[in-house]
This record gives sequence, structure tokens and C-alpha cells, in this order.
Amino acid sequence: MRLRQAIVAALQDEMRSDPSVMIMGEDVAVAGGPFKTSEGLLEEFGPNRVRDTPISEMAFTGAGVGAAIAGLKPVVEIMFMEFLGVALDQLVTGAAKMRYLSKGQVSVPLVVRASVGSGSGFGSQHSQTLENWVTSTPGLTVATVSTPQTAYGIMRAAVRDPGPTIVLEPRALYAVRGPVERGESGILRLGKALIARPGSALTIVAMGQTVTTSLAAVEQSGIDAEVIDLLTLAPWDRETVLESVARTGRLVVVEEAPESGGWGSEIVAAVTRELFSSLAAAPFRITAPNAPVPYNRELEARFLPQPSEIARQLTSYLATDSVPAPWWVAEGIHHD
Amino acid sequence: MRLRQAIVAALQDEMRSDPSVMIMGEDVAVAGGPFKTSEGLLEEFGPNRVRDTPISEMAFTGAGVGAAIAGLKPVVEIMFMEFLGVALDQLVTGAAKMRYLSKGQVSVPLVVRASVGSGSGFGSQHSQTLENWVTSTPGLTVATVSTPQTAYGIMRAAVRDPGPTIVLEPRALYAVRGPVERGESGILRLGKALIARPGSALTIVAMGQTVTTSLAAVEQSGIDAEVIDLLTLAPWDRETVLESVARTGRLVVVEEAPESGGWGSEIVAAVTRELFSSLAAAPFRITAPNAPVPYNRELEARFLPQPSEIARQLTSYLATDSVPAPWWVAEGIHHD
Amino acid sequence: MTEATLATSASSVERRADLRAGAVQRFERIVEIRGFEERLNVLFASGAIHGTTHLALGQEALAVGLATELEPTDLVTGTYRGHALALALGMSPRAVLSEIMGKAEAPTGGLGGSMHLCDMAIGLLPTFAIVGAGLPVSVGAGLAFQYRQERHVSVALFGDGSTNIGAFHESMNLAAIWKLPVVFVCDNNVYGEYSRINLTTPIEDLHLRAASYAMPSAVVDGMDVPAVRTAVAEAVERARSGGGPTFIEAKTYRFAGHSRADTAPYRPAGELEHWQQRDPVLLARRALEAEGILDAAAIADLESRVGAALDETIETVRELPEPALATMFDNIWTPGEGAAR
Amino acid sequence: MTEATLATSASSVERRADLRAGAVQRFERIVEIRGFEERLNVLFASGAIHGTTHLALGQEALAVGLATELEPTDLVTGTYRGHALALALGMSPRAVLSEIMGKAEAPTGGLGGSMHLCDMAIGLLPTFAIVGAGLPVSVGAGLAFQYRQERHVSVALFGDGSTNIGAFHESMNLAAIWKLPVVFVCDNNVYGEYSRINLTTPIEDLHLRAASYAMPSAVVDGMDVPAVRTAVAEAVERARSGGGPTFIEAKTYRFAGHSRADTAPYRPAGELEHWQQRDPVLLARRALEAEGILDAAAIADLESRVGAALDETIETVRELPEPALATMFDNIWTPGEGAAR
Ligand SMILES: Cc1ncc(C[n+]2csc(CCOP(=O)(O)OP(=O)(O)O)c2C)c(N)n1
Ligand SMILES: Cc1ncc(C[n+]2csc(CCOP(=O)(O)OP(=O)(O)O)c2C)c(N)n1
Ligand SMILES: [Mg+2]
Ligand SMILES: [Mg+2]
Repeated sequence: MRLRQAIVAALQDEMRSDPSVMIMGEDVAVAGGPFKTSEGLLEEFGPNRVRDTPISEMAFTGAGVGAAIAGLKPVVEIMFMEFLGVALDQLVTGAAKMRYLSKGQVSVPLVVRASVGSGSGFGSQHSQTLENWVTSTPGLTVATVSTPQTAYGIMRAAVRDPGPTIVLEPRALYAVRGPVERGESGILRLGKALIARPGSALTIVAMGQTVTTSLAAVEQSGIDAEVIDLLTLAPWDRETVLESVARTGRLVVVEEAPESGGWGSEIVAAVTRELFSSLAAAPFRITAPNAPVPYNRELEARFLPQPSEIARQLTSYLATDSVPAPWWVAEGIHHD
Repeated sequence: MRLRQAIVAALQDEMRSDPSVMIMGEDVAVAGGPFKTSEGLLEEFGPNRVRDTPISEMAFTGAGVGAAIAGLKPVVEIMFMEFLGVALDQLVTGAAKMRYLSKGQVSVPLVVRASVGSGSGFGSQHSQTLENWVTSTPGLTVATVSTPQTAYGIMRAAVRDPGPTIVLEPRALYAVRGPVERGESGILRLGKALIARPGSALTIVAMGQTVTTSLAAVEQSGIDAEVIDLLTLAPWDRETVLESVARTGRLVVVEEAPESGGWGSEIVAAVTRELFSSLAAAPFRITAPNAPVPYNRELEARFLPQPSEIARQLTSYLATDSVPAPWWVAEGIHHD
Repeated sequence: MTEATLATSASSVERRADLRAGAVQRFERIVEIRGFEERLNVLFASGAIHGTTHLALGQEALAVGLATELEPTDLVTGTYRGHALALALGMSPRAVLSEIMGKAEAPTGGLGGSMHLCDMAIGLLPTFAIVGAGLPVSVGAGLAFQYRQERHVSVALFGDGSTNIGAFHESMNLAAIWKLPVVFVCDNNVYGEYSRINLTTPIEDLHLRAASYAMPSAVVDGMDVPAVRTAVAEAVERARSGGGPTFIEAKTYRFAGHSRADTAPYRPAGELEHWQQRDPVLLARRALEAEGILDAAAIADLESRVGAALDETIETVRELPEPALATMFDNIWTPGEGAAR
Repeated sequence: MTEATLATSASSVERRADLRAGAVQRFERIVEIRGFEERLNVLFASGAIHGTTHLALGQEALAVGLATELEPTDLVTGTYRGHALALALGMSPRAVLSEIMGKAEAPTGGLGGSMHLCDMAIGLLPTFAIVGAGLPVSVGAGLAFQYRQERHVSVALFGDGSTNIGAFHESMNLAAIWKLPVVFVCDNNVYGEYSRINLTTPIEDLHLRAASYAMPSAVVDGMDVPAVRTAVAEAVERARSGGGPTFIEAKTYRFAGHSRADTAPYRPAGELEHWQQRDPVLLARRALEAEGILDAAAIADLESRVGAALDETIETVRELPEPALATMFDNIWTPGEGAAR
């Protein structure tokens, strides 16, 4: 099934098994979701459990918090991650601290789903990933999805988790197809990374869209890289990453975010801290450029690190043991 | 003068020299600012140029954007950084992209000032630093201040800059005194770090409150550390930092932010990338714990890395060439 | 009136129930809140407590009237100016003060502080330090009640200045379109921080804003417990019976400055004095006397008893132990881990 | 009517001025917008353009009436549904289409796209893709005008659904309390995305919301250029003469779906047909005929001329060069660097 259908399936299975699970967001009910990630749910579960909201991100995100405190398990859809720019308060300064600020009297089993990223021609105000808005929030789990199976497994885990979770869904992957194992065995564990491809030459840490592009790059380059799909970004799975890099001695993080403020720095910093003396070469990041996401199709295609670009950098890295320049520097287009 | 007076002085000098500079925010006029950072400005410049706003962060931050586009140089005060949680959109998704989205037809010479950080007993919703909300925004300059002089110099530079700038002001430093050179020679350059203390044993990169605590730690420990006051966080001064670490071979970033999502990872990652083979030991971060800022005075005092804690880690690092555990691990209080 | 006085060991639920026992009990609660805030002011001024605080002097009647009409199973959000609300809803002075003093036994273990009072036994969510932030959460609690077809009510208490923030507007709209059992209570105390309402808000009668959402509204004398009770009772009844949300504007006045250091030099001359004639303590005292329930001597007795108890509480709380360092790592979710509730 | 037709090389300022030349010119612009959007729909459906687009079919009269009353020195914010506004204000079909097709010569160099049209020569700020985001910016532009005591006006155009977001409320309040020269124009086209207004908004007459801010308001037939002009002229005059902001609700109807893929299956039966009787093109055509300004033949001639010009523009724009890769790094501020303006 398609990734967006896997999300529907996850929500459906959770709603079937737990009557306190409900969803709300702009056009998630009658229209089945702007990206069809709730298709059929209104029909199956009715208007009490599947609700269209006004264009009021602050109110309905906060309503998710309040409903969660009062015992529901709300799943709130933020159509584009950017829209949290008016509602971040409710999640970061509010929801994430409720348990702490009540000494455990209050729980917030809330899921906020937000579509993220480039690749759909939506321009610079509808294509950011913006993980950094939420990653420095003790108490808030930040997860992401990369395939139909991980979408299914992460979503169900997020709904079940007693704390607030934000799930970042790369918009460009909604139509991607893959097998999905439904039911308990298809559920993933939040906080646990997956090894998307085992390997020994180096460790790639990727997330969301860059899992796909990294796997393609590995294919293209013929390098025996281990590709880790981080899945949960905060708190991320140090154990899996450290174990892998301890084996390979090399770390490359592939990110969709711009270099500045990107999530991969923390992986590099933590690995460097823990494994410095066993690293064979400098760990580094392959990122998007420090630029807004361009609209033009050709230009937008270059924004996300492409398989060929990743392959070029990996190959050069292994050949020289030094860190390659990104395409814009290598091609003399822009000097960092 | 006190740091908050240095801010007043900077605003005053800019307002005297440029009639298009104006300020607005909650209680910045009649009351002279909740933290007295605009004392006397209403009296000198009148109610057209110094404006109290309703409690409408979204509207008045956005009004700053619009006024800047229309030719003013607005300085918007966000009383506590947290309040941007309802207005981030205007800055990150809006202001920062206006030049790009107009092919240079539009400029946004806006300054947003926000008080940040712990140390004042304001509790977990009024003590965060939240740099990560803004650092991944190409087109937005993120600066901070550490002393009365840097407050003066950065503020004036920010007002003059043609692009949007957010200046993060550690609240706990407002009352700190220091000499201030007013006038052109007191103005700093955005994007340029300062060497707060030259040294050769290792390089400390600090910012805001941690500049003070790092200098005190150096004093306490007797270690000949170079302390760099980053001042501009995005884009940060790679040249100064790399040059220093190239000399010392060692990097320690001291941060107020929680370990997860903190700004220091990027410094560590970039330095590792560029100087891997010349590093004498693992670069690392001394951060606040992954926890909300506690209210209790004693507990809050431990949140920000204290001089004694920094000194302990530096000493251990130099003695062993390996990265020490943070206090909560070392004291067996919390295991990361 | 010894029999009317709750033991200091009374639970918050018992203290809540006590408000329904009679006018004397409500008066006593008003006196307690007043005495609490006055003493707190002294404690802060003397530097005995760090951080800041926001007193609700002048706003006691609204809190007590509101609390009287709610059940402990109703859920309430409040603000940083939350002591009166918390005490009225049933938290003990000891609980509130220990929170403000950051003590280990406090409801949040001393980690929350003055702006974050919480007691779920009486339906008080951790109060919100961000203006407007409680309103969407109250909408959500109302949603949960409607969802489960429960007759509980969700209540948001907030200030006049908060009606200028987006969250107010969005929350009112959402509650109205979904007909949720929410009561929005606006404590119009004339000021938002150091700004008088007329400087920030083009209308002074904030209940008129309900019309934008086709929401029933009421305006009430917030200094007078019976008036507050009537308005709240009507709104609560509407909510419980499926009639949807109500907006109540309570006209009050902030007798103190905005927060610790503020002496309110910006007040127009005579304004404070004008409002002091409608001081909730005064009004309640007069009503008891006029109705012959208590005479002046009995009132004086009650007031001194309450004061003495507060003084004792302060001494007790001062000596309570501080939280252990390790508690700063407690109650932060990590995925997979079980919830506390 | 050849003499009434602007050369395709006319500047955006000339195209703007042309709207004041007469009813024929305004009709021509309406026809141009209609033809542009219809052709765009086909282009998107055929996959010739990537991304998404939001057509303003049915909303032409509002855009044209509004543009007629504004000066190029007035500043306007619009939304992702911005083609009609941009064309009305004066951008050429070539400029708008090249933006949508991501071409190098487009006003943002092909980097902005359908949702971000900009031409500062006629006061059009980059249109906003975030609902409500333009309103605070318009308030700020109004602030600058008031600050410098200029007689310019700041205008925000936005949809009915946008009146439920916090930015709307905060912006109205701020403009009102500061008496800024801002005109808020709400294009009430009955839908926000796939939701009919009654499902998201407890009132249908959105102009009533202005009362919350003591702001003058007007409601107008947005399908009718003269009606729009009258309301806008009054608001603009109020703003220019220091009378502060106005809220105008224009009743229109969205003839197309929300965006590219949407066929609007959620419409009640007959609703579209009902509104089509008030199609702006129809109304304008009838008025010209009724007043004897143009006869049916002349109108048909005009329409076919405009259509042919649009077809030619499409062919031309298709062949325009794509932006160079390096342009994606242009026009991003770095501190210290000089500004473009
Ligand atoms: C979003 C936000 N903006 C600003 C503040 C700072 N602030 C705290 S209290 C306050 C005044 C609130 O006034 P009002 O709503 O009338 O409540 P009152 O304090 O009078 O009870 C302000 C501006 C805040 N806490 N949150
Ligand atoms: C903050 C935000 N929330 C949601 C959206 C997604 N969105 C785009 S257009 C739209 C509908 C807006 O409706 P309305 O204001 O009536 O304008 P119209 O599209 O009818 O012109 C929505 C919800 C957005 N762009 N921004
Ligand atoms: Mg108030
Ligand atoms: Mg609409």
C-alpha cells in the first residue's frame, strides 16, 4: 500500500482497538485529509471521532493537549509543518511540560502529525522540515517515517505512547508504495532506530526522505554502507548508532535540513564525543544548502541531497579519508 | 552601566541618528520596558516612535515585518523568548524569506529582541533559551549578547543591518555592570565572534550567560583556555573558531540549552569536519541537562553549567584527554 | 464560627465542598485569599522568595464564586495569576505556598513555582504562564467531555488583556462551532501588566466579543460572590445540558501591581480608591452583617483566626525540606515509558 | 475596442492606471483574469506545471474593483490564491505565468511560484502562503504610513476561513487601537479548502466581527465591480484622512475547487449554479450592454482578443529559460551585506 494508506491503516487499527482515539485537523474528515491520510475514517468512525476543524492551529493543537489531559488520545493533523509556527507554544512550552508541571498528575497522550519537506513544488513556505523547532524539548518525542511500514509502525506506537509525540511525515513520500504488516507485529518502538541496510564500510544515519536517497546512493556507488533509519529524532537511538559507528569507524549523516541548525550535528557531536579515538576519518553531514526551498522544479530537485550527490561524496570520502565539499562548492556555484 | 542600560543606550543612539528607527512591544513605552530596556525612550522620542502594544505577539511581530518592508527600522521586543511560540511564523516563514521571495525587491530591516534563559526563578515556561527555534532559517541573523559592551555593539549593528535579526538577551544578565564605549567605535560586526580571553590550552566557545560562567571557570581552574564569545549564532563565525581550535587542538562548547537540540552540536560538527586530523582530543559540549528549567532556586542554579562544573570538566578533559561525564552522571543523580 | 472553619488538614476536595456550606464559608475563603496574597507580598518584598509573583488582590470574589459552582470533576485552566483560583478551588494555603517557595512537598515538588499551581483532585490543571495558552486546552477538555457524553464542564479563567491574543479568538470560535461545554471566564481587572485596557483594546466591554462567535455571554460584577455565582451557574447549566459554551466577563479591579516590583504608578488618580469601595472583602463582610449572619465581632474573630492560621502556615512551610536534586529529572516523558496516569 | 487594449508590453503601473480609464477596461481585466485562470487549470491538469495552484475563478470583480481604487504607492498583501489580485493590480499575465512556471524572468526568478507573486512597483508584497500571515504585515505597512504621516493605504486581502485564525483577530485589534490606515478585505467565497463556512464559523456574516474592535465595516456584493469600488473608496478615504481601519466583507463564491486536484464534490446541489447567475463576467458584460457601452459583438470581439493574447503568452512563457542553479543562493541576507532596497 501507499505510505499515506499505511497512515490511514494505523489510525484505523488504533481507533478500532481504543475508543478514546480520535482525530482532528483541517479537512481530515469529509475530505479524508488534504493528503488523503484519513480516507474512510469519517465513514467508519463517525463525526464525533473524526473532526474537521476551522483554520485555527493554535486552538486545535491546544485542544489536542486538553483532550489528552482529559483522557482522550487525540491525533492532530498539522497540514504543513510550517503551520506550527503559530502553535508551537502549545506543544513545546505547554504539552511537553505538563507531566513535569504536575508531578505526574497529568498525562498528555497526544500525537501531532505534520507533513514536512521539499519535493512537491509547494515553494519556500510549504516545504521546510523544521525539525529544529521541536527537538530541544525535553518531554516531547519527535519521530518521523520513511516507508509505508515505518509509517504504520511509528504511528501506532505514537498513538499508544503516554506522552506527546510529533510525527514528521515527508510529504513527497505519501504516494510511495511498500508492503505493510498490520497488527501488533507491525508496530515499532519509539526511540529505536532501524538498520535499513546492514553494511561495514561506513555508517549512514538518515531520516525521512533521506533514507530512500541514501539507500539509492549506496546502490549506485556500490559501497557497503550501513544505513540507519533514525525514525525517532528526539530522543534518538544512541545505542544503535554508536554500535554501528564503532564497527565501521565512519559516520555520514544525510539530512534534508539546511546545514545551519540541522539535526545531524547532534549525531556527529555525540558520536565524536563517544568514539573519537576509534574514528577512521572525520564524521560529517551531507545536508541541504543554507537556502529557502526553491520553487522551480529543477532547482528544487537539487535542494534535497540526491542519490548521485550522496554517492559522489561517499566515494570521495572513502577514497581520500577526507570530507568532500558539497555540490554547490564543488561545482563552483556558491561558496558556503 | 548595566547591560539593560546599554541596550537603552544603543536604541537611543540609533533613534537619534535615524528617524526611521522605532520600537514597539508590551509595556516598552510608558513603563520603560518590563526589564527597563527602553527606559526614557518614550520621553525622548514620543509615542509615535515608542509604542506599547496589546498582548498580540503575532500581530506586532508581523507589524514589525510590514513596517520594515515599508521603510521603517522597527525594533520589536518579545518579553520572553517563549512568546515567539505563537509568532514564529512571522519571523521564520515570513520575514526571513521576503527578500528571496521578491528577488530583492523587498528588504526587512527588522530587529526582534527577546529575553532568554534561566536564573531568575521564572519557572519552566519563562526560562528557556530556544535558540533552535530560529537557527535553521536562511536569511535570519541570530545574535546574542553577553556584556554591556556587546549588548550595545550588537544592538546597534542589528538595527543597522538590512536583514531581519533576532537578538537573544540573557535575562539574568540585565543587571550586570560593565564599561560601555558608545558611538561608532562601540558598534560590533554581526557575524563576527569575539575572543573574550585569549589562551592556548583549549578553545571554549560560549554565548550569552555561558561566556561569564566560562570565564569564571577558566579563572577557577587556572587553565589557559581561549574563550570565544560567539555573539552571532547564525551565521556563526567559522573563521575565528576554526583558527582558534587549529591552534589549541581542543574544543569545548559551553551551552545553556539542553543537550538535545542544542546549538553547540553544530560547532562541534563543523570543527570536527574541518580539523579532524589536528584535534588532540574529542571536542565536546558542556550543556544544561535534558530537563525543563526547574523553579526551585537550588535546582535552577544547577541547570546552567556552573563555573565549578565547567572547571571540573575542563580539568578532567586536559588531564585524561577524554570527555568527562556531566555532573548528573558523575554524581549518580541521573543517567543520561 | 469555629465549627465553620475547616481543619488545616482538610483535603482540597473537602475545602472545595465547604464553599457550598454557606456564605460564611465563602467569606472565610475570601478572607483567606486576601490574607494569603498580602502576606505573600511581604514575603517577596523581603526577598524570602525568589522569582516573581502575580497577586490577585481584588479578584477574590470571582474565584470564590466560580469555584462554588463547579464540581471537582470539572476541569479548570488558569494563569500565572493563579493563587486566588487555586485556593478557592480547594488547594490549601500550605500547598500553594509550598509551591511558591519551591518546597519538596508542593504539588509539583517545587519545580513549578508561583505560576504553575496544579491539583487534579479538584480539576485544576497546571496553570499557564503564557497568556492565552490555557484557552485551547480548556476547549480540548470540553471536547473530551462532549466526546464521552459526560456532564462535566471545562472552564478557562483569563484576563482582559488575554482577549487580544490569537488563542482567545481561535478558542472561542472552536468551542462555539463544536458547541462544547466550556465556560470562558474573563477577569476584566482593567489592566494587562502596566497598560490600562483602553490603551490596548478598542472596546471596554469585552463580553461584546462573544458575538463574533454567536456565543451567549454575560457581564457580571466580579467583586460580588452572589452575582458571580448566578452567572456561572447559568453558564454551567447551559454547558452541562448540551447548550454549548458561554463567555462571562467579570468586572474586577487589580488592587496590586502586575507583579512583584510593580507599584502601579500608571494608575489614574482616584481609580484605585474608587474600586476599593467595591472591595470584595468589604462587600462580603457587609452582606453578612446586613443579613444578620455574622456581627462585627464575629467577623473580626474570623478574620483574626484565618490570619493566625496563615501565619502559622508560613512558618511551617518555611521549614519544609527542599526538593532533592534528582527530582529535576522526574516526570519528563521518554517514549515507551509508562505514564503516571 | 482596439484602442482600449493595453499593449502586452505595458508596465504594471500602466496596466494599473488603465483600470481607471473606464468600464470597458475593467471588463477586459475581468475577462483576462477569467481566461488566465481557466487556461492555468488546463495547464495544471495536463501536468505542464508542477506543484499546486489556487484559482480565483469567481473572485475577479473583487480584485478588479479593489485595484481600481488603490494607488500603486499603496501596499497590498494577498494570499496563495493571488493570481486575480496580481493581474488586477497590474502584473502582466506573462509575469504571473512565468512565476507559476518557475521561469528565470519571473518577478522572483522562478523561485517563489504560484503562491508568491510580487511586484513592488504596484505595491504588491510577496503573497503569503500561510493563512492569516499577511494581515500583521499589512498592519505594519499601515504603521509605517501613519508614522511618516503619509496618505498611503495598506490593504490586506484574505479569505473567509482566515477570519478564524489568531492573526486576524490580533491584526484587527492592533490596527484599530492605533487607528492605522489599513483596509481589511475579506473575500468571503463561502469555502476554506473543502469546508463550507457554516462548518467552521459560527456566523456567516463576517463583517459582524469588526464590532469586537469598534472598527467600521461594510458588506458588499463582491461579484459586482461598482459595488466593490464604492465600499473600497469609502474605506480608503477613511484611511487616508486619518479615520483608521475598515473591515470589508465581500460576498463572492469560489467557482473552482480549492486547489489543483479538487473537484469540490462537497458542494451542496445547486449552490454553484445559484452563484453562477452572479458570475462577475456575466454581470460586467450585462452592465456594459445595458448601458449601451458595448454591444454583444464588440464584447465577443474583446473576449476573443484577450483569449488570443493569453494563448500567445502561454506559448511564449513555455519557451522562456529556466533560472540558473546559482540563483537559489541569491537574495538571502547574510549580516553586514547591503540590501537590495
Ligand atoms: C504570550 C504572552 N505574552 C506576554 C506575556 C507577558 N504577560 C504576563 S501577564 C501579562 C498581562 C496579562 O494581562 P491580563 O490578561 O489582563 O491578565 P491579568 O494579569 O490582569 O490577570 C503579560 C503581557 C505572556 N505571559 N504571554
Ligand atoms: C496557518 C495555515 N493553516 C492552514 C493552511 C492551509 N490552507 C491553505 S488555503 C486554506 C483555506 C483558506 O480559506 P480562506 O481563508 O477562505 O481562503 P480561500 O482559499 O477561500 O481564498 C487552508 C486551510 C495554511 N496555508 N496556513
Ligand atoms: Mg487584566
Ligand atoms: Mg474562502
